[in-house]
Amino acid sequence: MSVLCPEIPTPGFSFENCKRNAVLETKGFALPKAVKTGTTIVGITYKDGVILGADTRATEDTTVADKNSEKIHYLAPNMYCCGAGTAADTEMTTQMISSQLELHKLYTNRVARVCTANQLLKQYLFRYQGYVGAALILGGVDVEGPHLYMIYPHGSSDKLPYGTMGSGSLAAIAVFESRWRPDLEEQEGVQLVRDAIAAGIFNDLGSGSNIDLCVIRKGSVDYKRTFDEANKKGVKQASYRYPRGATSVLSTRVVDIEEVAVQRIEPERMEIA
Amino acid sequence: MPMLGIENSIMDDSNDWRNAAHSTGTSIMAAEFDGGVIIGADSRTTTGAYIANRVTDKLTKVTDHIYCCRSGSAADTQAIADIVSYHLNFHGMELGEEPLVEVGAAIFKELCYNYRDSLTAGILVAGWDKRKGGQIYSVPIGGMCVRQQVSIGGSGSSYVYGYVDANFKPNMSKEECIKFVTNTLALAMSRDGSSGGVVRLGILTEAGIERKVILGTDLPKFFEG
Amino acid sequence: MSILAYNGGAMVAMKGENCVSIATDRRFGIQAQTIATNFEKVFQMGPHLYVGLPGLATDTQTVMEKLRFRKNLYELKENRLMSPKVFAAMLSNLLYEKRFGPFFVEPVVAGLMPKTYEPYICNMDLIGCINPPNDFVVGGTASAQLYGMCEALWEPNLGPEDLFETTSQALINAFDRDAISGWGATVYIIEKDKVTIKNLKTRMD
Amino acid sequence: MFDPMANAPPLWSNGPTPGSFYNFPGPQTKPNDHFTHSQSPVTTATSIVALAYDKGIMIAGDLLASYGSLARYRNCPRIMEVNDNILLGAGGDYADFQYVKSFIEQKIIDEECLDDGIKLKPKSLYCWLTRVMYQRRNKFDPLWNNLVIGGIQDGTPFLGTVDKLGTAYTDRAICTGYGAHIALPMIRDAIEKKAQPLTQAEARALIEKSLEVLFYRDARSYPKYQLGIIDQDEGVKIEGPLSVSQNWNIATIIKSV
Amino acid sequence: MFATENAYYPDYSTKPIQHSFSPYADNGGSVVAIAGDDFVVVGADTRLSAGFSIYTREQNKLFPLSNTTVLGCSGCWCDTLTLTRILKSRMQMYHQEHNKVMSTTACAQMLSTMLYYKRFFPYYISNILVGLDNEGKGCIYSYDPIGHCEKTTYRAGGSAGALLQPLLDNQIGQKNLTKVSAESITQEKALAILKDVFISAAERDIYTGDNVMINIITKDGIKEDNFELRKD
Amino acid sequence: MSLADICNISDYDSNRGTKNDFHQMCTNFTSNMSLGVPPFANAVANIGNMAKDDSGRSIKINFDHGTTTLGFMYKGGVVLAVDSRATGGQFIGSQTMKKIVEINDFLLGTLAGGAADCVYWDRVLAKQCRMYELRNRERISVAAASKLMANMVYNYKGMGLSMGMMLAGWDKRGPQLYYVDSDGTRTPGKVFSVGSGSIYAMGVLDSGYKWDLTDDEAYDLGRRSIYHATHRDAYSGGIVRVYHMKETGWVHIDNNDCNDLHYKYKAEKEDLENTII
Repeated sequence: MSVLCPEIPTPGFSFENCKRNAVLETKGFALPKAVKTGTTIVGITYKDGVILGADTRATEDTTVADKNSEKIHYLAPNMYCCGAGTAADTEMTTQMISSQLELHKLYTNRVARVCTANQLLKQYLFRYQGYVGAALILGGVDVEGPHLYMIYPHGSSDKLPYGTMGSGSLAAIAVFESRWRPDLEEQEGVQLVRDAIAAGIFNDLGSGSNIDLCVIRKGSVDYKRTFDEANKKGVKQASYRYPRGATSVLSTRVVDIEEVAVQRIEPERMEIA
Repeated sequence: MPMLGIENSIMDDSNDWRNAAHSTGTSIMAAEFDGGVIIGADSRTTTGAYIANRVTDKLTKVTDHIYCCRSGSAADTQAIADIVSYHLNFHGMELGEEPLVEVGAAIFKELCYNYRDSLTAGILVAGWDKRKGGQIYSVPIGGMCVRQQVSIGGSGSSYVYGYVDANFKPNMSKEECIKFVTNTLALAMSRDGSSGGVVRLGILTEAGIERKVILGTDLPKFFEG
Repeated sequence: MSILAYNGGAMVAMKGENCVSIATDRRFGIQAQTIATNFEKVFQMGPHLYVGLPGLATDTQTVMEKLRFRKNLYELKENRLMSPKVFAAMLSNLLYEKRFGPFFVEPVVAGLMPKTYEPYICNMDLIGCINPPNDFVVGGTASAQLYGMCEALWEPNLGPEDLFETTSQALINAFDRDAISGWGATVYIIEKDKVTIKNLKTRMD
Repeated sequence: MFDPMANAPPLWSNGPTPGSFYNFPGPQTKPNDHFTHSQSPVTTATSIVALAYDKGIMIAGDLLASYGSLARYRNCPRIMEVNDNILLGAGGDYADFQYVKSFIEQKIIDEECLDDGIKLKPKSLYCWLTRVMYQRRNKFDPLWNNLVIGGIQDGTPFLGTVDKLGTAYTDRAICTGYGAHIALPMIRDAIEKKAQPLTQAEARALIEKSLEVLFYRDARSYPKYQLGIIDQDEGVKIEGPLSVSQNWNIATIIKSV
Repeated sequence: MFATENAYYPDYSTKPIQHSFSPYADNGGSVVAIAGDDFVVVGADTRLSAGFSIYTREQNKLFPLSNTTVLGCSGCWCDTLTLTRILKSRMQMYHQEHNKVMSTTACAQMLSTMLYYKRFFPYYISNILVGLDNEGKGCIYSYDPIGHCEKTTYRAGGSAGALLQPLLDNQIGQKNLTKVSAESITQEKALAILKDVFISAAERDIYTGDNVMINIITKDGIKEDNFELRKD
Repeated sequence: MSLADICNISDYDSNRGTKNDFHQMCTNFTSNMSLGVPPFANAVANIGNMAKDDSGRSIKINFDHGTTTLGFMYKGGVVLAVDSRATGGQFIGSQTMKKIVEINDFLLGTLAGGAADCVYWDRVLAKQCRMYELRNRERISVAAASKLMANMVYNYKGMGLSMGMMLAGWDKRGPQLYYVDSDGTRTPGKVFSVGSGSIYAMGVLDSGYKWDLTDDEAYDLGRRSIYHATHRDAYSGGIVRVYHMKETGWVHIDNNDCNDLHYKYKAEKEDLENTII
């Protein structure tokens, strides 16, 4: 690679900044934390399929970074996956596995099985030994019926009829432990999942905002984004619109835009002096 | 870099589930009897003091006649079991006959030894083959491998070594041995906070495996003071 | 002290009716010392597309160069403009590539989608987790203050003039309570047919 | 340039350094630096679950004292009848609980000796324990306990808690340890769903269910517990040891991964 | 049974976990106060929390010290309990010794001195003392943990302090506005802004929520009010 | 006689040590110089290191601190100029802090460093000075006052106090200016600038300082120096306050918002450039 001609990036992680960042840390500059999904995510199996649920709050330290974050990720037409942990990790991991599953489907010409997705996910996570911080609940329906897997960041997984993860998992598991039973009807299952997420939202400060649900049956999926708005923003007493000219301006420049297909950026002239 | 859902130091006991790794603090055991081996395990998986899974199956199939009991890091042992299963089944196909238990144990040992610094895995390999009948190999952390007539492992095992020494007899009948394994595990589970739940058993004989579950409420009771 | 605060800087982007705004402060400091008050942190990436890169100044510039390179390559290959959404995805991937040794920038993207001219804004954390809300995004060292301001001030369907006032007031008042950002501000209001760039009169201490 | 140490020294000790970030009272760079203290909990008890119902208070706690992960002592009661008006439940270090217990008993004896016909009230005990815990915290020698105080004061149920720092608050339902994460959400939900206060039977059912779930999910819990009830009509009583009901049927539908 | 002890797998060590003791807890909460010509309003949320869990949703964090003085506290709750208790008894002693109620200004100075006593092991509290001064005007004193005190006319403190302060600067202090109105703030406007800033805070600060307790202090005494916030 | 007397229980609480809680918690009411002793060694390092509480929340104890101050003697007396920003961590806690403490009519103290530290000890000093006046029927000399201050804070040396202050006054020997800091340093001088912005202020101050300044020039020099410090230093800002210590006591000259000063000086500079061209 030449400095003058930057290379086209190779796939995979790049570690070129690691050394610099480690040095910075030793100099007393704390490395920032990435956005976490403090999260309550849950999943259950019911009579005909799987129901996944998630709250929608993403936190950065103690502030809410995203009030309506989407935590139920698409994997394949018959499979979805809830993610907790470092937000970017769950997003990217599921995206990557999703594309692998799509390829798998094209190679084999049949619907991918849930256990395949489980194996792909856990092997990927195990490779990074917990450094990719994704805790996942994988749910789907395949030829063998409904399946639900809990996948932990270090790369272990459990197959269970119901389970919860994230910081609100304890509040949510209490709901399942006291009310789950085999052969739930869909309506009961949806209510149960809603209540479990609500328990997380109201009792765990890392979880909040709305409830997302995803019902996966054989042959059909019902993704209910904002199934329930557990908390509404308070109604403001006044409007804080400013009169025009409230802000003092030093200078103004207006750039008109013409319709252009591609804007060419002129190369900067090389300094040769 | 952000440490991945693992906060640094959190001191309160009731918050330790946030940072601890997922592990099978466990009671596992295997015992030879007349005609095969019996393997058994509790069903608790913990992160800190939180029970992440109360009905775990720690008896993992490797081949039809070889099973392993896992203790230690759930991720490590699951990955090892997957890899060994792959190798052993491949080996079986090449040979055209059921692989030997000894071979299975050797592969476990090889992996555990080579990656001893990065793995936390204590495994009991048990199975039945035509040449030596029922066998048990213990592959503890560090990656040694030794054949034993009866073997226990996991965090709960330290409470029941005495019981095992006092009560194990070679060539027990199947019923006797089931009772012995159940009692041992029940005793370990009642003393070890990291073990508990139900007892899962597997009886490996020439015919393959026979699985049993003894629910938490049906476990034998001992003195509780 | 977080390394993201080493040079200081605050940024905000808001959605309006058929327009978006992105505003930034102008300070470049080294820790508590103000070096310059005309530092660029918002860059034009297309006629309707702007990206702000608050954080460590060295990474601001590196990431900007890398982005420009990739964006130009895309435009050469595809012979069409990059939409804000695609741009955000590209930026996200660029950052996630460095998952284990990240760039210390928390980008803010603002723009109008080509053809529909629908407003698009998003921000992401330093490893590229995209957050595309339908009201406003913030970044930089005064983000707590900005969150408080924007939550109260933002309302739907602001026209370009109102959007300018709201964005400017949110930014100025927020960084007036942050020691290491401020020293002037620039606001970009992006509309279908023009971009208005205004420099604001602010406190310089 | 990134090295603050390479810059000039501070203008005076603990003062600002020109051009550098200044954090007063001190740099917060080492996240792990905590005070270490010789005392730390050794033999510990887990959650306490307590709630107020229409006519009284119910406090439950299991009988186990763990030594690390070893279930060491399985008959350690930790619900205490202070007088016929007050119940005290404790989680955390068992030795510290015994110390607290002994001096509460001493206090009761002292009061009896005064013979003035005035009984210790729950709020007074709650307030006094708050002071004791806070003073020990100030000496960096905390009593490693979560105390839950329940009783009847002036005809209404009172329920309060104090932790090892002296953080004290009252509420209709209080759970400590893992109970705060697992049982409290269930109890809060039940209380909020019902407009009127719970009856004794409902409260008991709720506590039984909470302890069952706690037993499933807390590795330091035990299926035998004591239940302390203080009721306006029935007075104070401690029941037990009672058994937690269990259901392990889902174990049979799990198959290996 | 493992011979070695692995820090990652505490299950395999029967020894109790070694704890280190931190004397502080952050129990969250925010306080906002706005003063006018003849009144002062102060509000505090009622959520008491620790870590990621909520201790109680109904904790009043406003402490009336006299008919014209109210203290709002957020931060370490055990310190707050102690501080307010000492403060109240000091007020009582003053009353008994001087046969008059301590004025807000005197109380403000006393609080500062009391906080400074713990200079080397500070109370971890963000205090806002409000009341009516000797002329009956609303006044607000805000403190840092060791007792640096400043008199203002509006102030936000606690976990969402940084979120709310700029908004008050702008809306009440009329900072950075070209057209400034000379009118002083009315009680209705103060209350409306107070509510709105809490609504904003509850959206973004996870430690602020549940309910807001408001005290309105006028020459007629203290009036209480409250309104609901989001509960998540 | 109650049972308690027979049993010889005089105060049943005494053996558990909760007695006199609130007297113990504010002994500095009566004895100003006795502060609470922390139950741990090395208070300065340890308080800063309490980064997390037991449930994992970060503990951010931030004390307000303020910064740029300057003072110089010239033929007309002593001029003190200060900014008015108080910062807690990165957050600007106040833009209107008063960094000059009027100890009495002939004594002014400036404060830089920990705001609470400076204000408290200035207050104690004010009391001591008043006591001195009552005892000796004359005003305390600035030298003596500064020595008192230095001695008081020296008792707490190494415990984490942070203060850099100037004491300006006018006594029998004429105008006086002393610098005292929390290390126990006490030194008289003509020109001081204290605080994190002091290096910037010092640059302007030195280039414009001479003994024969007129009053207005002196005020402007002080104002300008502080303004330039506020522009460069993140921890300084707000209002520039100028005080003048005269033979007749101190006079508060004026307060100027940095914002106005900036645009005023900028306009002046532009005018100047235009005239040169």
